[in-house]
Amino acid sequence: MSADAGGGRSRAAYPLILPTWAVLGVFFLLPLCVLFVISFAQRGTYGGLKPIEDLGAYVLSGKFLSHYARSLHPIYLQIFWRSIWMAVVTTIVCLLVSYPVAYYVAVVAPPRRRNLLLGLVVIPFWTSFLIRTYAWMFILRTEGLANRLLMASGLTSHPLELLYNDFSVLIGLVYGELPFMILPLYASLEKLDRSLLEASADLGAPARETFRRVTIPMTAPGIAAGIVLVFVPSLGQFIVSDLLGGAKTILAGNLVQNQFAVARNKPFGSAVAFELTAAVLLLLLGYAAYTRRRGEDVLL
Amino acid sequence: MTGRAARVVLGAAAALVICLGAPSCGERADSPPYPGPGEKRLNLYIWSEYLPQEVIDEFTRRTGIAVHYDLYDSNESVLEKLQSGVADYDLVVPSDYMVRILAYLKLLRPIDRARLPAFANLDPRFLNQDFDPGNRYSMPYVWGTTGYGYDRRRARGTPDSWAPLFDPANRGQILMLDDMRECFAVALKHLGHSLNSTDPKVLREAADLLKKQKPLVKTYNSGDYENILAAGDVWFAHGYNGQIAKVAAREPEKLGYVLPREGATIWMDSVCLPRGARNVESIYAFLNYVLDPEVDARIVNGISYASANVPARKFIKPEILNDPAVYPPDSALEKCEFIKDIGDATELMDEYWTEIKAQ
Amino acid sequence: MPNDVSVAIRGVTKRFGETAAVDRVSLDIRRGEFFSLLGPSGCGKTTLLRMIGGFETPTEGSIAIDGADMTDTPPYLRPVNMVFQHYALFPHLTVGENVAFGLRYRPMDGPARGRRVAEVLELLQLSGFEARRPDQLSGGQRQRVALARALALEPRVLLLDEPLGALDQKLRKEVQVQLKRLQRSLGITFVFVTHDQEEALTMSDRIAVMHRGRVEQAGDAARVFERPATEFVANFMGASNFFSGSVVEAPGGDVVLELSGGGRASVPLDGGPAPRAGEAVRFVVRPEKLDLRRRDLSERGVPSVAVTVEDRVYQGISTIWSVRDAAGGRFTVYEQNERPFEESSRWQPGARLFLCFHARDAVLLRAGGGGAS
Amino acid sequence: MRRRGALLRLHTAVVFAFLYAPIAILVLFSFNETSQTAVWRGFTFEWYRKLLSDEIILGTVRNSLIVGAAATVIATVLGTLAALAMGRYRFRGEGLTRNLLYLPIIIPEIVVGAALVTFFGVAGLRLSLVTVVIAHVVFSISYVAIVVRARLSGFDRSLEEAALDLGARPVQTFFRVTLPLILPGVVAGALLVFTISIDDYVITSFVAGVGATTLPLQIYSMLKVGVTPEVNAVSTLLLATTVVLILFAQRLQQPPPERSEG
Repeated sequence: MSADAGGGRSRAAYPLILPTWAVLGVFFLLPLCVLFVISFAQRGTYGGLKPIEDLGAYVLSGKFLSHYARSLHPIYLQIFWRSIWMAVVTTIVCLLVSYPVAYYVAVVAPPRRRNLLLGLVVIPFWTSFLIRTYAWMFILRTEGLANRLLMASGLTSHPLELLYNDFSVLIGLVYGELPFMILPLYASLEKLDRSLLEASADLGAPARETFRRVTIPMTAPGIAAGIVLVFVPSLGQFIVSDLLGGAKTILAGNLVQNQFAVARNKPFGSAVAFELTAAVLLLLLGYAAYTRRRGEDVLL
Repeated sequence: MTGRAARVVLGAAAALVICLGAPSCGERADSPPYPGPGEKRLNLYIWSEYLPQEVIDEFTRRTGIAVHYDLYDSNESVLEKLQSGVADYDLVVPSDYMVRILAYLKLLRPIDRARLPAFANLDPRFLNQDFDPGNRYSMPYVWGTTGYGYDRRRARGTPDSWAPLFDPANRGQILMLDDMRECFAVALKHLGHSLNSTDPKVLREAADLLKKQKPLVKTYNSGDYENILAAGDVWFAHGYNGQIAKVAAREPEKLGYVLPREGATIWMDSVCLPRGARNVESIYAFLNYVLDPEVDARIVNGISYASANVPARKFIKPEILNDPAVYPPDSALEKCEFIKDIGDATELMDEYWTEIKAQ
Repeated sequence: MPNDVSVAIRGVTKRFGETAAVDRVSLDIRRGEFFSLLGPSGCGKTTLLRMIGGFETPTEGSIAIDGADMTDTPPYLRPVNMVFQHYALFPHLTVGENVAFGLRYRPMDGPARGRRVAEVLELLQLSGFEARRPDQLSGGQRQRVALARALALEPRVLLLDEPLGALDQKLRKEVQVQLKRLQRSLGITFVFVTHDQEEALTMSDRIAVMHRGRVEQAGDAARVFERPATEFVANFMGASNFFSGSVVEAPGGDVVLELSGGGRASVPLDGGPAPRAGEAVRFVVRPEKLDLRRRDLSERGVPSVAVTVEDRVYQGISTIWSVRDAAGGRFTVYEQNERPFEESSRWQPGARLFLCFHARDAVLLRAGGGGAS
Repeated sequence: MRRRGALLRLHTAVVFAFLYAPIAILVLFSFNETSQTAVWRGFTFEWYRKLLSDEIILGTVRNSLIVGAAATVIATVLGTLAALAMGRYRFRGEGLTRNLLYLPIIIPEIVVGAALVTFFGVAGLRLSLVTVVIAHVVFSISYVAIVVRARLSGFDRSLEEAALDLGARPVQTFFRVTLPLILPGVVAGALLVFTISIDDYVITSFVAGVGATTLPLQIYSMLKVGVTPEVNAVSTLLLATTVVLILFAQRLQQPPPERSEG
């Protein structure tokens, strides 16, 4: 039993936590609050904000909610839907691709190789994200490497359109998020008690059954953590769809970015940003409920 | 981790921090970003590839003023930085419509013409524009047009209008600028309207045309489109004349630039002083320096964009001066318009643009 | 008295929120003795030990060590050291570094420190293990390193928090003997926390039995075993044969009782206040002090209770009998198997016998605790 | 069973090929003779030579390293303290703190960037390297706190009590026992922060002021105007440096050879 386990609150925690509270309070929460307030204001003609003369009348007119109302317009709902769909597909592809890799590294590969293999998963991410994305453009473009290889090998006679479509965006998203799926899966597969697998085989379950009824349920926390870690950033992405998608589609992230950087409509951008945040929070609440029930959290 | 190893890692981390920290301290000592009184320094915020390094070096050599510059790739970045009120730039180079916005938002400081004797070098045709009557806040730096570059081997004949960008035969071979106003300008001009129309009906019409065009477009790109064109990935690339002129100059038999006869955007990037500009002496020294015909010519030769500097023309390389893509004939400019801020219609246009993109 | 008191605990209470983990405990632990705090888990023994070590501050009361008040003194300023339950060896340090850890905070030069480490390692037969790391040691070795680390500082009092709990049975017996020998040779006061009564009896000079934060009984090990003062202590010490009866008279040092199971018994009073006639009391007799006879021995002055055999467990050295009296009271009898097996197996379940004991082996129980001697 | 193992291995190899294809291209073309990035024209060190004399890129690399180092140190210290508070004590606002630490990770970067630049404007804080460091610290503390907190969850408190018992004062205990034991977590957190900081584009683009252009901002503007292999060269160098650093750190963390398994 630890010294404080039974004890009440300890004052000793405050000197440790206060600096973090201060930094996050001043430079994170406060700015977010400012932005939140802005999401209820109106855009000035030249960007910036329109001054509000009569706050009471403004609130009563309901205009302060106009950006949230606007975001419910079918165009924007379509964008949100698309973003969610892309994030879902990215997450599923990442999961399907990562699970065998994590399984191989955690269970099949010789133990002394594991750290090396894990290192290899992470190393590509020590290069600039932008450069990596650009490298994909380089590979996928019409006269790029992939097409040259395909044509040289005689698989196709004319170049394929590999870039500037959903396929290339998906490649970019999956590429960027893959380690965030592999690592938590590895963490939970590595903890998996092999005797369970043997027990299942011993009880006569065929390998596929063992995998479905023992391995998957036992690694569910890792799967859940990976899903959260991949889904959340995919939802807010905008550079990938700009560069690899040829800016031909708009995802929620692009919408926010456009409002801030191009359309200069900070209030609308803020409103969409907070909606996006709310969606992510909802997902996390679900995740929190899941881990509470499961009593195991790979994330924290 | 072993105790010894732990100490070594800590030590290494500390050493790393010290090594990395040292230059920062060193830098602060000899070249602070915010100079004290008497220090000669100039902070520039300028488009990327807009000022050849040798021109900067020459300025520092002549005046002893250290130039520090950061680059941007959109007018909105300038607005964002100046609006924050906390960026320390002495000079920015926004485009026409942005000059008007910055001036309206009182983010600029008037130019003292008395300290700019060389202002007279500028072609009066480019002065006193709508976006800054009397050039109170801006001094023309370079100007150009937004047309399109094309692959001569792929185009039928010699194109002279916007039509190829809407021709289904060119499906998947068209690149458009990833810029709402420029794309609408193409559609509006092609439909015979002013590119500054605010009529919702006209805007709707243009939006529908752009929507119809979208399946033909391979990508929207405002960055390195000239390279994509040069690499043969597209046949037609909507873009600014200078950037296309640069690659066309390398392979003139392969690439060309079109300033469509329906008219197009003419734009001008001007030098402005942010309200908070502090190194006033340096600013005027620099402005007079770039107004020098020889210096101006070096800039034009370096970036392939036209300047408004008349006496500079005799120092400009003939192949640039005579390139209609860079210095178009006056007749071609007749139907060209500056982009103006369309005020509240921006929101409508933005909504249409989102609609096009989300399609 | 104060001169030979090593740890003086005065009215110490420790509350965590509403519950009192330690409740008004007063104890004197004598210099150089092996003192055990014995009790089931959650009885407060570890909390009391941690208060002596300085890891917890009493809510009320005071703790003095060698006459100096230490109630609010932090652990690093106390002349006591502790052997933790799971040893708490620093995994990132070698055995030598672990043992030298505390010496760094003593005014001592490097060579002297080295000598001291070597000396202590020698004492605990750990020479040659200096460069090993804790995870390269066996359980017994780790336990000795923990001991060496604490002893290196020559504490006035050594606190041991169930230090044998992680060892296997056989090793445990060995270490018990070694520990006791070590304590004797060093003459340091040992305060030992355990939930194992046998372990406590093997090693301790004196024992305090704790229950629900209170000391039920404290005294010489043998006395606590032989003459438990409360029902809880009796139970915990494995003496679960409770007899009840009503007082007939209390002449001199004895009490004459009418047993509820039938028969009379004269039970020693043990110096407590004499109960009044007619009062209901309980007493206990340890199982090995009970005897089963075919005949009623009351006439010879041996208390005898009529019982029926319920069960019998043959254990080799001994046989355990379960019997029941007329009132339904259950008793356990340990019988040494001195007689040939065939003979001892003559009683089958259902046999009607008499439960006999010597009056001097009966221990009168008092309500509540606090039987400090 | 054998065949399944081989299949898994093949799959893993394919995924690694996918992960390394862009990296290989990037490194390869940093040695390409032409700046027309599409074709291979021959081997050259030209771009490295050019890079080493390109003061702009080197300046942005230096900015990135300064920001990365400062943010790493500050965020690591604060995050570790926060993790200690959460792992050790119960205090008022504990649950809120946990949620607060999740927020910077889940809120889209662009929102954080926009909020910060708006706030700096309101507060009158001049944009500079300092504001970039502040922004990076804000989104990094959480990563450190989470990683260190995880490390602390398996931490045996009696080790600290043992140190106190042996005469070490609380501060000495922290440096001689607690810190060495949570160090792998702290180092992991610090590496994570450094990686994120040195690669951040979105937030940095909002809060960078005069002379505060970091490498990703520079790379982005270079990408916009067409890449020169110089960008590849600088990436290759950074990659090589970090790989060497990691291998070095790994070697330090290797257990002694005679250590038994388990």
